[in-house]
Amino acid sequence: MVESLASPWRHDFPQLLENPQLHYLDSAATALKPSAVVEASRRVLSEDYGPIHRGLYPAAERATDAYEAARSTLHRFLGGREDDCLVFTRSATESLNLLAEGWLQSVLVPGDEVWVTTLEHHANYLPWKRVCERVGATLRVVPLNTDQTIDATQFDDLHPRVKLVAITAVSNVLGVALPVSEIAARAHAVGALVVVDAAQAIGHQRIDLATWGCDAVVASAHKMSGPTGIGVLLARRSVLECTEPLLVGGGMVDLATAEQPVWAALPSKLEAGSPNLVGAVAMAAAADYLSDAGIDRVESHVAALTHSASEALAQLRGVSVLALDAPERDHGIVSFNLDGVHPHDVGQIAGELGVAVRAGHHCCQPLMQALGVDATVRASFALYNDDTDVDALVSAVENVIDVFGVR
Amino acid sequence: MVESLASPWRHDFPQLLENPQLHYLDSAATALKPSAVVEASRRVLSEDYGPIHRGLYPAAERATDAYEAARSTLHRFLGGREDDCLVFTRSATESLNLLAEGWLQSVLVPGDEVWVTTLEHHANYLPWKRVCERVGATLRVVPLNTDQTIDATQFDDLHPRVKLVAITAVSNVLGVALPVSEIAARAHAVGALVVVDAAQAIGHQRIDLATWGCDAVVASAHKMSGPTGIGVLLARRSVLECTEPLLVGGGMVDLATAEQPVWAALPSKLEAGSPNLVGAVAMAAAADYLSDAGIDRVESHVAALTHSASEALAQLRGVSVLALDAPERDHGIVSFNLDGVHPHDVGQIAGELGVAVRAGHHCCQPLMQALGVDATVRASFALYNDDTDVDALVSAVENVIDVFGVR
Amino acid sequence: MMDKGLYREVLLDHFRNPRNKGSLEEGMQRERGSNPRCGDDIEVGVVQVESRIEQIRFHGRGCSVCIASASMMTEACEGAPSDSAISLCNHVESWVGSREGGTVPHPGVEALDGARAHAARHTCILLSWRALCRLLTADAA
Amino acid sequence: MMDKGLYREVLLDHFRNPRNKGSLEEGMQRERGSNPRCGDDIEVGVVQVESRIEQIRFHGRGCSVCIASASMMTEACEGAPSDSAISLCNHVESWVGSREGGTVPHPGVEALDGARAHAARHTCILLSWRALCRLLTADAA
Ligand SMILES: Cc1ncc(COP(=O)(O)O)c(C=O)c1O
Ligand SMILES: Cc1ncc(COP(=O)(O)O)c(C=O)c1O
Repeated sequence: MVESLASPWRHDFPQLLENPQLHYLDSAATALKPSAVVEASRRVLSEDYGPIHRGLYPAAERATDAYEAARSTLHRFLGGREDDCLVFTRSATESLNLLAEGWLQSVLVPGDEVWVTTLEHHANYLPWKRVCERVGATLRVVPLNTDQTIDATQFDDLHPRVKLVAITAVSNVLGVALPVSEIAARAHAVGALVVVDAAQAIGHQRIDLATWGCDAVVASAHKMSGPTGIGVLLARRSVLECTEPLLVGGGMVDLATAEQPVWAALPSKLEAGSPNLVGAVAMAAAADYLSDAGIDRVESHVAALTHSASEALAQLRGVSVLALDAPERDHGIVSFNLDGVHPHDVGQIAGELGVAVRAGHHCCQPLMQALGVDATVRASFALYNDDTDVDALVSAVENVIDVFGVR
Repeated sequence: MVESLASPWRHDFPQLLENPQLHYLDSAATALKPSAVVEASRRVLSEDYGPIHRGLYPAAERATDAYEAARSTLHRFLGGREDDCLVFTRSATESLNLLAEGWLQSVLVPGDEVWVTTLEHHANYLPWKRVCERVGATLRVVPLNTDQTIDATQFDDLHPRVKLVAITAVSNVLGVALPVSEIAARAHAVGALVVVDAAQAIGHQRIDLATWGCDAVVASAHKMSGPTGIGVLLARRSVLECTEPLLVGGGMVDLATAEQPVWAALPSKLEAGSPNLVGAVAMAAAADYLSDAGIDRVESHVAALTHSASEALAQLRGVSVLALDAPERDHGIVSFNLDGVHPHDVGQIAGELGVAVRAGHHCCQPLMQALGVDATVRASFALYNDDTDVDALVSAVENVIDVFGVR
Repeated sequence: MMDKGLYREVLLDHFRNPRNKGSLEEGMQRERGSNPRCGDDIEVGVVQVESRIEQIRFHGRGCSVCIASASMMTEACEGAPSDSAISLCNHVESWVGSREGGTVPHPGVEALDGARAHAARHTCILLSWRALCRLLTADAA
Repeated sequence: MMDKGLYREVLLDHFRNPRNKGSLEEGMQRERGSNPRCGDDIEVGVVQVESRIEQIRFHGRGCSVCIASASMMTEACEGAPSDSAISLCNHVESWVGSREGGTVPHPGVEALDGARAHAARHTCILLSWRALCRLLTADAA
């Protein structure tokens, strides 16, 4: 029985309607936007705009309400508990840096450890590395196991000196998912906190902080078909209470003239400067769009596409698909290499044929090193993709094979 | 001779067209958006969207070009020199924190000084204060002089231990402009760097880093009728070369696996994470809009409105307009207080009458302390305001005087 | 217009002629509430006798909403059992937080209905109530 | 399609059969160019005699554009006076940077025209040229 790979959501994406010849397979870098997000953004910019906080007139009150409603929407979308608090940041990257500089820095002592995995994005690696080095703590990188995944047993040796485990929900290179709950259980057993990088997972699977039992989750709007320039940090209030602000300035201080300034209550303390109203509203619109689409339906559509593409690519001469035999691997991403052809050349030729894929290290140099490659070609899928995109990808790679005479 | 206070630009602002009864006098908090900005934002979200940097297909190349074109537009708009470099940040607040944490922190030694003025916004005060305290340096706050302004002679005692002078171009409470070039000359004479906070000035007067002869300027898009969630730091390349990144992650590193990671070249080094394409393009559209309007025409329109409002308010029973006798005072802002009535009450009643003004400390607690008030009422003007707004403001204040029986 | 709005006569009257406002007497239990963001700063003082509020006063400065609310509070609580006063404080807190609907916690605070619609004024309304609540709760503990 | 695009036959030929590629000999002046972002890594070696490039070779790895460009470079520079080679490097740098238009710096690099239209490939094209330029300039100084 053949599963249908048509996308019921494709027509919601104006850029695809305008460019029927575009096969956009780079959603892991950044996702296209549905009309609902475009329209939400237009509306708040041109009709409902106003300043946030302490405004005493209707436009300001409406803006404040819209901003706080966006916060609640995203809190719910990410499975936040009552004692969690959602902070708007500029990106997943800022969210992770905020936790590293503001929280980790003050809890680590020399000799402590922080654990990450080999497949972390630079954003979930460099911030921790920098703080560990400053403090004299150890950053331990959990290696890939033989099927190119990470499994929970690799966290069996966690011990009480480990203060933090920071893991991605889904690898942005291999498309494999990590057993987040199991890892979290092991971490909590030794008293370590768990931060989940959901930047990659957020566009096509359920993020559920409560069920995962983790302490914090970060994500960016642009990867879930929301706007650029905004992200979130959703974390236990108790963690954020002892997080020093990365940015100081307006809005985050109650008493600036005191010798020791008195910071405002959460979440304001961690949101210095004029809040990003437009971004928050449009990000919430993206969450609503995905909820309406049905995140579980989206997940299985994306999984089916990923599976189909991996299988087809693996048949081609000279192609090696990464993590092909891994369980839990169809999370929207296929990375592969072609014998004797640099990924840049594959990406460029595919691009000339209207197939948008990415070639490079995908901000995962530690993983590239572990895999023994400089770069990979990555095709990534979102809810708006369908079987024509898979076919176009396969025939573009066939074309590269031709041009370069791969044997 | 009566100058016309009609606004030739009002009809470009959809929110005003939709709400003819709205008298928006809170542009110093955040400015309304012209259709050109709304449209630029719609277009990039729904037609020209793509990832930035190293994309090998047309949509990615167009996105990268658009992002870099926005950078050039803003570089020019702010009067950047050839050896300046423009970094996109999330806001003026982030720009200042980046300079404080990334640059100042590494150049200050105990006993050094940083000079700011009494009328700085918390964003141009707290970041420096925090770093000075950490390092054991002194933050000196130049006091207001008797006409409630700051003048260049107050910088006559600058000395070689002063490493930085951070001043606002225009006070967001008093609407007075500082003599930036004169202060910069004095600072440079002792070897101090000069950072200008143009957050408030940017909407209605020419920002010209080159003519000012300063070393860095910061601003936010939302105060110049651009989008929320994006700002800039334009600074000498030599300063940014020795600025450590505030955020580390993707895009800002050439070699992450090295013991000592190798940062990318400027500006990427200081732009960790997926760039804010939509914000950059829409911010550039705002700059283009202001340039097309003619920034000098905008400046005189706004000055005329400010002047007219101050004069009229000063006539009312119980009203005291701040800095009324200051020279260089009509830069879009009038702050005032009403005898025996809390600014909140003035703001609220005005709001109910359709006049949007702000009441509070305006993130300037040091200034409030110096003025001996807890808060002020602030009316602020932008290019879309006209004489009907001034009239509505005056009659709203008259109404408050009535309600509260001010004598 | 002003009649239906925030600034009803009752509220303005409490602001112009606040009840039980003035310096606190020696021996009163005191609690301060301050909001540096807008400069509101109030101190509440009570005398409790046999778990009843025998006397209650306040002093300080703030906007009309802040002063009127404190004034109404003193009227509503004077003579009340301390635990009823705590309940009232909590009820006012939730009634204000909900912005509209719900039952008015006490006839004497009905005039705050216009103000609670505005989230930006919640701190002004609640400053004195929260101070009183802290005072009575700490005392009961 | 491929004929007009980046991957013209000439370029592919230089990639498949790179000229002057192989290990560098003892005594050659060497300079490395590497771009960790895409893993391109090249080393250029020259022998200068009386300010002329007597011999030039390269080795390393990279994408087709990177390898083909290095190959073209060796052909264009072999036998050239060192200062002309520096000029050529600079001309290639600016020709590539401008993405379109301008005069082709040397007939032997014309096939790079399709690649220079793509900003993302500029580093690939220029890696070897920049290494050569550094080598010759350092030597001249
Ligand atoms: C003078 C001044 N500086 C800095 C800022 C901070 O700008 P933002 O909140 O956009 O970061 C503002 C506005 O809030 C301001 O008026
Ligand atoms: C797994 C993962 N983590 C973090 C990030 C960083 O996200 P951003 O660049 O939006 O901050 C990305 C995407 O670039 C990612 O794929």
